[in-house]
Amino acid sequence: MNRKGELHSGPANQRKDIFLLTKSPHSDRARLCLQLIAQSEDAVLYLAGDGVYNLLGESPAALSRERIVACQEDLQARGVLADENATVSVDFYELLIYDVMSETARVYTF
Amino acid sequence: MNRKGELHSGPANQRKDIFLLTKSPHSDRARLCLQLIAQSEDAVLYLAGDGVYNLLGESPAALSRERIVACQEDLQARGVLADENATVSVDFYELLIYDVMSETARVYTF
Amino acid sequence: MRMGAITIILTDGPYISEYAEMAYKIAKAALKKHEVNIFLYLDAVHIPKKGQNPAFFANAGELFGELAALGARVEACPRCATARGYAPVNGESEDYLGAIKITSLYRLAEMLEESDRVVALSR
Amino acid sequence: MRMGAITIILTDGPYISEYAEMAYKIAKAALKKHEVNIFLYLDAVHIPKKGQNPAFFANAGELFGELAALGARVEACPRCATARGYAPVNGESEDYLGAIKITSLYRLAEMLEESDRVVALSR
Amino acid sequence: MRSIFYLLDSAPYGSEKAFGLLNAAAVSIRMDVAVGLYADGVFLALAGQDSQALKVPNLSDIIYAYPEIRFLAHEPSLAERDLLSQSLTERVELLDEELFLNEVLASESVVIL
Amino acid sequence: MRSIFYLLDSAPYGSEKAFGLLNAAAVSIRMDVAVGLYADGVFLALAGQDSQALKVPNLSDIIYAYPEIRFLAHEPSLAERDLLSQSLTERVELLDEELFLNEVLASESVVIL
Repeated sequence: MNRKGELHSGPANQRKDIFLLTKSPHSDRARLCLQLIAQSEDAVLYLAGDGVYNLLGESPAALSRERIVACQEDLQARGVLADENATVSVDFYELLIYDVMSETARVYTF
Repeated sequence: MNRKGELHSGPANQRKDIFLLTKSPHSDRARLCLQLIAQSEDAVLYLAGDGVYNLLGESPAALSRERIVACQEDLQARGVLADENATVSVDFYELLIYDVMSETARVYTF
Repeated sequence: MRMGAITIILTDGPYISEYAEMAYKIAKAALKKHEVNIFLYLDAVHIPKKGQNPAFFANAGELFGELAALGARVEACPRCATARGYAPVNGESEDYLGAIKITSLYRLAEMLEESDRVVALSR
Repeated sequence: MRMGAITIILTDGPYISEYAEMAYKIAKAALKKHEVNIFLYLDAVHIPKKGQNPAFFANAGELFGELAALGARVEACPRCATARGYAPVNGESEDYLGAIKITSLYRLAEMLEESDRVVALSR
Repeated sequence: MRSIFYLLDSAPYGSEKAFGLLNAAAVSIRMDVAVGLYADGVFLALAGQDSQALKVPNLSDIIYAYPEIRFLAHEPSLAERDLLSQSLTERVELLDEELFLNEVLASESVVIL
Repeated sequence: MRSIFYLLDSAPYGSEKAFGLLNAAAVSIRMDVAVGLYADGVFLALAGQDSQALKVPNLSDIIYAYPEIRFLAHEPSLAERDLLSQSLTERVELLDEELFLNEVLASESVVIL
């Protein structure tokens, strides 16, 4: 258990920014989300709902495959293939909550 | 009363296109609306709700002042001045209905 | 006698957007001379709910009750209404203000076929 | 004992968007280890309405009833609820599923102050 | 009305709009019915949709169920969204800007949900 | 949470979002509260709003009623909407892209309604 006795601890207390994006690429919110990711030093992008459309075409953010997590049922419903851009998860919400609640995390929802 | 005995008659049976725009200028719908106006041979633009924001800056469509009608209470609430771009009406909905129901009119709502 | 018919389609609930109120203003103006049909679709099936009491906005339920009293036909989609907790019994919901019926999506098509103009207001 | 708290804010009603269902999935995952608060704001006050019966989607009322039974605190904004026809009597509406309270907008601020994380889902 | 153009400008699944619009189009087939996909509405044209795991209706299937309805997609919207290199539903006809606008103006009524 | 950033990206009056967001900000002033105007949210910064004839609350008045809240506007959004040549509410501070993004990331939590 960590000092606060509350949340999972992250690596070396460095702040981690979790971005949950549920909007399609041409929206103002997706644009803002990607700009914030570009400013962040430690970003992870979770794509759910219409957010998975951001995987069409070029990779939505300059993030490695491990740092982009996409929700499998949302991809399948929409006919979007994640290819090499993202980690596809059936336990999307478990992973999201684990990351979001880790001690050094902040979460931004778009 | 006209032949159909139903609606007001328009000038010389030429089709008139009535556009009711309630969206702000950066929306997809406003863009489509203005593109359709550009294609129309006889267009009148009615601006209500957030549509009145289209009067900020340059005139939203290549239409004369008489062909753009803006809703007064919507302008006032939002702090938008219509200046020379539009006809401002307190009887906006009466005018709209008169135009929409005239015999040769079509109506497009965005 | 009213001449010419207009159909208004709504998809937003009350208060969240200004479309219910805008539809009221359009319908009110149209009713002076024309037939008015209003089809409540998707979230707009919340508009006729009883007991609305907004502190800052006009009461949408009352506005649409007034339109019905003035002769507008106001009908709601049964799939949308049933999903949202307004199950119809003989075309009526006990949660609805009177005069507003829950009919059928086919009625939307009929309204459109029989109308001279259609105005759809949505976010 | 649950450690760490998350607050979820919703503004959409059920079915019209997938946010009610997404919030359910987030809350369900969070409840395994954490405290969960859910504040229903604007159109989201329709979510706890009784009698929902969607033919094609998961029943949002039941999903949120389940969350409350699992220990989530689900509270609704009184201004939004009263406007939309859910007037509270002692913090409850007869139109609401049990366990979901109509409290105060100040409770939103308290939830935020007391939470470690906040997730707002809206169109 | 003898003809109606339903315009969809929001993505499927994220909201009920697409489902609602397709249902409205389906009951309207005594008129000439077109469904125009514009802006985010063009995502409906993606092939391979399988909504079983999400537990919502498959909107692609509805498209195939109504041969009476013309499905038209606005090509610039598809291009902006990198969709021209993706597999698309065969039922959807691609129209360039001008042809799309002409179809809208040719219809007796337009409904955007 | 000790600080909260409410982001408004929709225009006032057309929807209840702006009113709801301002009310939420108003009850949150025991924390550090900022309201960020972004995209269509920047229309809230226009001076001279008078909503009496529309019979809805004047959102400009709410801005002035809560000196504890910082109001920040995203300058590129204002520029895109031709608002920089208009009279704007004095309560609103204009921030360029970078400063605006920094403010978002500096806040402990972000709420978009």
